[in-house]
Amino acid sequence: MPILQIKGLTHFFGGLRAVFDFNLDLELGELIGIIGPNGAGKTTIFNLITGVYRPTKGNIIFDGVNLVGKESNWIIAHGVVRTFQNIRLFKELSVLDNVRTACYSQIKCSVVDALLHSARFHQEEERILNEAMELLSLFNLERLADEKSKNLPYGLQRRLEIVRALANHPKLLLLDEPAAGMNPSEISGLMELIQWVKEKFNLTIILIEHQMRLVMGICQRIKVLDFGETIAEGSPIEIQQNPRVIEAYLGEEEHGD
Amino acid sequence: MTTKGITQLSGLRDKFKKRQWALALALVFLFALTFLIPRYGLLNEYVQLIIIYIGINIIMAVSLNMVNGYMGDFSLGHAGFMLIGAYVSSILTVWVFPRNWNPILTSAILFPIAVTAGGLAAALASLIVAFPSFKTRGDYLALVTLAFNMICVSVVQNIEAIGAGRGFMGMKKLTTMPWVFIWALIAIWVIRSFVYSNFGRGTVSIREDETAAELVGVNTRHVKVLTFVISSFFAGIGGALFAHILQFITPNTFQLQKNVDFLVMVYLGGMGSIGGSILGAVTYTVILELLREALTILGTFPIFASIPSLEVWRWVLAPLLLILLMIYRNQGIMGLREFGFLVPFRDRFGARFWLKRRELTNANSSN
Amino acid sequence: MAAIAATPSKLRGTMSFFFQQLLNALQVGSIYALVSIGYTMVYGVLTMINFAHGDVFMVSSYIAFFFSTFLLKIASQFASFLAFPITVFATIILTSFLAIIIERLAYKPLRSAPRVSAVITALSVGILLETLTLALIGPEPRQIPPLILKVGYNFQGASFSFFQILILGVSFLCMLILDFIVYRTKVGMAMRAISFDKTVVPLMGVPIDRIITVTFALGAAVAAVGGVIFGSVYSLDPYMGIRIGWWAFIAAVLGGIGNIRGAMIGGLFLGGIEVFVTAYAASSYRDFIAFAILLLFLIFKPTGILGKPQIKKV
Amino acid sequence: MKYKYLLLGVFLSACLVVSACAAPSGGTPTATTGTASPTPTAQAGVIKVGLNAELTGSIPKVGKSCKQGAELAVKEVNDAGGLEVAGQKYKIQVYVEDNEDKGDVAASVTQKLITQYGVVGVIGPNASRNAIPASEIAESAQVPLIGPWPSNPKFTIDSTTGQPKKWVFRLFYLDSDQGPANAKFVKEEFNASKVAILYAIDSDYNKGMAEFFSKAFEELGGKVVAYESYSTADKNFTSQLTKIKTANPDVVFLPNYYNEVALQLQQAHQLGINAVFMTTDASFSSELLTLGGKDVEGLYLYSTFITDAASANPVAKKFIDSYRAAYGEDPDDVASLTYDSFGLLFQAIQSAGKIDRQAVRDALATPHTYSGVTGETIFKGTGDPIKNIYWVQVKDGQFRLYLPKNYKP
Repeated sequence: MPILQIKGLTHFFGGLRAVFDFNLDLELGELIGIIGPNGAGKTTIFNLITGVYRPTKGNIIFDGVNLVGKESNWIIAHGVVRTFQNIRLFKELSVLDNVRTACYSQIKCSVVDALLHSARFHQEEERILNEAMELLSLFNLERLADEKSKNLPYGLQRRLEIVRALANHPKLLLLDEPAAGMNPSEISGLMELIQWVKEKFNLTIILIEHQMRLVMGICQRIKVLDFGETIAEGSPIEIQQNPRVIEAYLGEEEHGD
Repeated sequence: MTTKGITQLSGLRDKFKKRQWALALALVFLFALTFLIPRYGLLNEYVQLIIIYIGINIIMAVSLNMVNGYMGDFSLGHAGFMLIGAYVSSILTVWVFPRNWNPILTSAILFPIAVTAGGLAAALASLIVAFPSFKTRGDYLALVTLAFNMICVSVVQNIEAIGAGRGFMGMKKLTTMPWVFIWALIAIWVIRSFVYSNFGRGTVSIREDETAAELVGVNTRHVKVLTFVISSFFAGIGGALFAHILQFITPNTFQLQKNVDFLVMVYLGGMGSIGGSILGAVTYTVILELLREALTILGTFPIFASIPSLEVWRWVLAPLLLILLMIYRNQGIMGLREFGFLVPFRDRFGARFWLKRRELTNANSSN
Repeated sequence: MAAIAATPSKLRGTMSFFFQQLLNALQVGSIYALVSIGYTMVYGVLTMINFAHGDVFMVSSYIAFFFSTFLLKIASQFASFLAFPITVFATIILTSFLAIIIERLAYKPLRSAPRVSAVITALSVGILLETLTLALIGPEPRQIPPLILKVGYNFQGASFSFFQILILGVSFLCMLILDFIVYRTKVGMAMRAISFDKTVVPLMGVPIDRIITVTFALGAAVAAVGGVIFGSVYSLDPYMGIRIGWWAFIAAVLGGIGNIRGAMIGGLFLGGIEVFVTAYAASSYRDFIAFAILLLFLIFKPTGILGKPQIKKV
Repeated sequence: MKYKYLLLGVFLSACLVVSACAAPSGGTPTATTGTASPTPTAQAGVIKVGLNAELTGSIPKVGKSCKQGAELAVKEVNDAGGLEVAGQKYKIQVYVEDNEDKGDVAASVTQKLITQYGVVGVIGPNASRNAIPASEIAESAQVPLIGPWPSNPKFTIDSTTGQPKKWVFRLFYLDSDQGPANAKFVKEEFNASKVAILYAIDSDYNKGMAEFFSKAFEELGGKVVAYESYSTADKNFTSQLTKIKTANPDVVFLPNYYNEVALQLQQAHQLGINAVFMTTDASFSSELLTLGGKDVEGLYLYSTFITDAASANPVAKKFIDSYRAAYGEDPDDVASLTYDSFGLLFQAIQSAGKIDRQAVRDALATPHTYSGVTGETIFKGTGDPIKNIYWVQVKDGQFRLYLPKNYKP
């Protein structure tokens, strides 16, 4: 049984059609890519899955639960996490606090505990601290723990965003153009990183990307969107040969990149 | 290497412990002062009054900072919560509680109850502002809070039973220096504990990027409600203390002007910094009082004596200060920094500590 | 309560009573409308609440006061019927200058700063104007000397003066002119364009700084007209700007902040509330009702009567 | 984390200690004031007196007159070499504080005068809304406070016990006395049967006057046909006045301060209300004439002091002349009442024979009569004196003494 099932997902902004009849069956441990020209509705799909928008029509079944109408934080806490197209770290917070903040749902202690500094509070905080530090050290960020995240170099910020996402013990990871603004060498690094993360935390990943090299390199399956509609689906090779895709997308991509 | 590490580790802890003890002692000493001063009249009553005002202002500024500084919302309704606290507590002490108890019991038992009740009432009222804050942010929320403030004022103005616009009185002078000290301490302690908990981190993440906060699993609604409730609880406390030092309150006392005073304190001290708010409250109150003195002295000189309302120039300062602050240093005195002694050990040295410990364990395993 | 009981309801039911109150409402409402336009325009262009606007209005009233008293001193040199137009004109010019200066000194440095700073600054500028007026001119209430003799008329038991009619005429004329500027001229286009999209329009070669200056100037000018009217019908004091300012602001929000026609409607609407709440209930409920309406609008329809909704971007 | 529990311990112990120290500093403030505040010693032969006036705020003219009256009173004494108490001459030093016409400021300013400067007595505030909170402070600090102008009964009544305050005195008649007198005047002079009242609901004075007047008037068989209210700092009364117009009264009673009364009359005439307009001594101020212009013509009011009546009295004559000389305007009732308040205080100090708050208070509390520029003021042992009242009408831009038909001196 698939971990994520999206049926007939449709969303309108007023009159504008952002996503139309989007379907997806995602098996556990899959890594699938969604590509398509700007404004094709890729990010909108992520926003619909994570509850930022309420879809006009359709269902999103994750682990047997329908996510439609759920609060974003509930969805995140239940294992669907995402990164952002344009980095959205908490700039003024330290690297460590960025991760600890993401542990919000992990901490099992009430306000009263917090205000009275009960034993429970201390043990929870201690736990979260260690967890966060371990996570950071997996990504070699532990020595920067006390740095303000805005002072990190771009590549590390991207990495930190992934760490922050992982803090919620996710099952499904949504990566929104992780390679945006990276140079070729960084991209190859990223490819390895994604693969490694996938294995390490046995994740299922949906990847939105413009960088054909990345998508073709690591995705097992690719869906192509254009004006909110799915125009093609299949393995990287199939996609590369699909005439509609070439005309709708790859054509521009050649001089685009 | 290992031993070195251990000593370093324990050194870190001990240094911190020592600091905390010093702080505790300082507080005890200060507290002793707060009732030696009135007892033996070490300072004249007016100065005592100012000190009490400072204490109340600290409570107000620190609590306002929770919303305006840490959560990054813009509340213009703090005086409204103050009003609620003031009236509720006053009504209790004047009408509900026995008036001819012996003063010791009144001050030790009834007064704290009344003050707490005032705080709770304000906290309850804060929900009116908290729920809209789910949807609206920025300027619009500022307006919601402002409208709330104005409504509080005009509601009181329409309740004949409590003197309407003419004010309410009959409170005994129950606010004493020790009480203000204690309440200020509680306020600082509680707010600090909140800010350095996961809820506090949630609050700050809302300031930094609300959508992102929601999308890394922070229950922003929960956090917002908590922040507003706690913040306005202490605003209510401040109001209650205020009412029982002045022994007379009118709704007009809690108009926008009062909010602006608190805003100056918060932004002067620096947003998102408890230490800053304390600093701001003290500085601002003292400056205004010194100015009062200065102008009275100036007034004695013939040149200035001719000026009709020299006193008024005092009120020119507050807004001017704010404008200059906003233009030249909108971070305030402290910026987002914090006094070390206000930051819990874990949040201050946690990472370093963890690294050291790992170093040690590695070292151990290696030999 | 006594207030309601005292006047027999049958009297308050009569036509003339209602008509008179309507006249009062129009008079107050037009002033609110004139002031609220300033709020709404600035918000439209800068998405900033210019809290100081109410006090700019106050200052304009003082300008009118000093100017008109001066004119009447030298009235012999010219036909006195010119006094009113001249005063209005001069007040408009000077007030616009004031607004521009404020914008340059206090707001412009904060264009890029966080929104909160701008709001606080605006608040402070307002209070600064009040306290300065208080310190320099003093708190005694003043009144603009009658520039036009107040001929009284009587219509169905409702009495009104030529001056009142003039007031209504002038204020509606202002609104029409402004409406024309904003919806028909190049500058107006630019304004609405900016308020529609802050990021693209400047790139399209629209001189944003000049547009902002014009916006402040226009807003102040209209408020100045309100100032003259208010100062000659009622009286001026350093704090008069606060209440008028708030009510005008509520008007702006009701009309959908950023929307000029909305502001006008909102203004008249609030004038109605002020007068009729007092007429059929008690004056002390006025503020409560006004702010309750504001709160409800902010919570349930923050875009106001004529506003348009926006989409949240991630 | 031990320090935390220590802090908590501090709180708990704190609460206990507080209850211990609360008794002196909280329960009965007197103990501390006794010790803390500098008891008024006459060092360097100086007597310190505090003046608490509405220098800024909504009735600045009152504050101005008050200050001028005070200056004059003190100047005269000091020019005469000072006040002679028990055979020794003392210079008078006044500390003027602005209460911004705000109740809470009035209170804290009183506190300041008492404890910062250690004055022997406080004069003012004038408006009841400020005087009442100030009086609470004076009462609990046990310092004599004389209000020149406040007329609200609450001023001299202890709000907690309902008993007369021990340390608070006024130089003015009570609203509760003014009301009936005024109602009687209206009834008999204009044989009015229908009156309309418009008053500021959020000011003790205005509301008190409105209530006392309407009560008295209805007892006299009259009818209150409109009872309208507004809030201080309102400028537009057309809506209320329209209601009054439809009620068509014989007399419109406006128990408000001068700055509002001027506007109310303008707008009333604007609406074509033709009735007798009556106000109180709260508008007895030259500002009323300048602000109101033609519209206040014919307005009736009353006062405890009016120059052309007082001129008969030599003391007042001298005062009026020197006041005119000093400030180039006629003294209004606030000025003259403040002047008398100082006189009253000086007399009390002299009869006390020493600069001591208690003694001065006792001197004030012993039944006596003080005759100053506002005529005779008879104290019956409480803070509320008996005073004479003059009717006044505005005639060609001047306040003129008005003699009622059945006038008996």
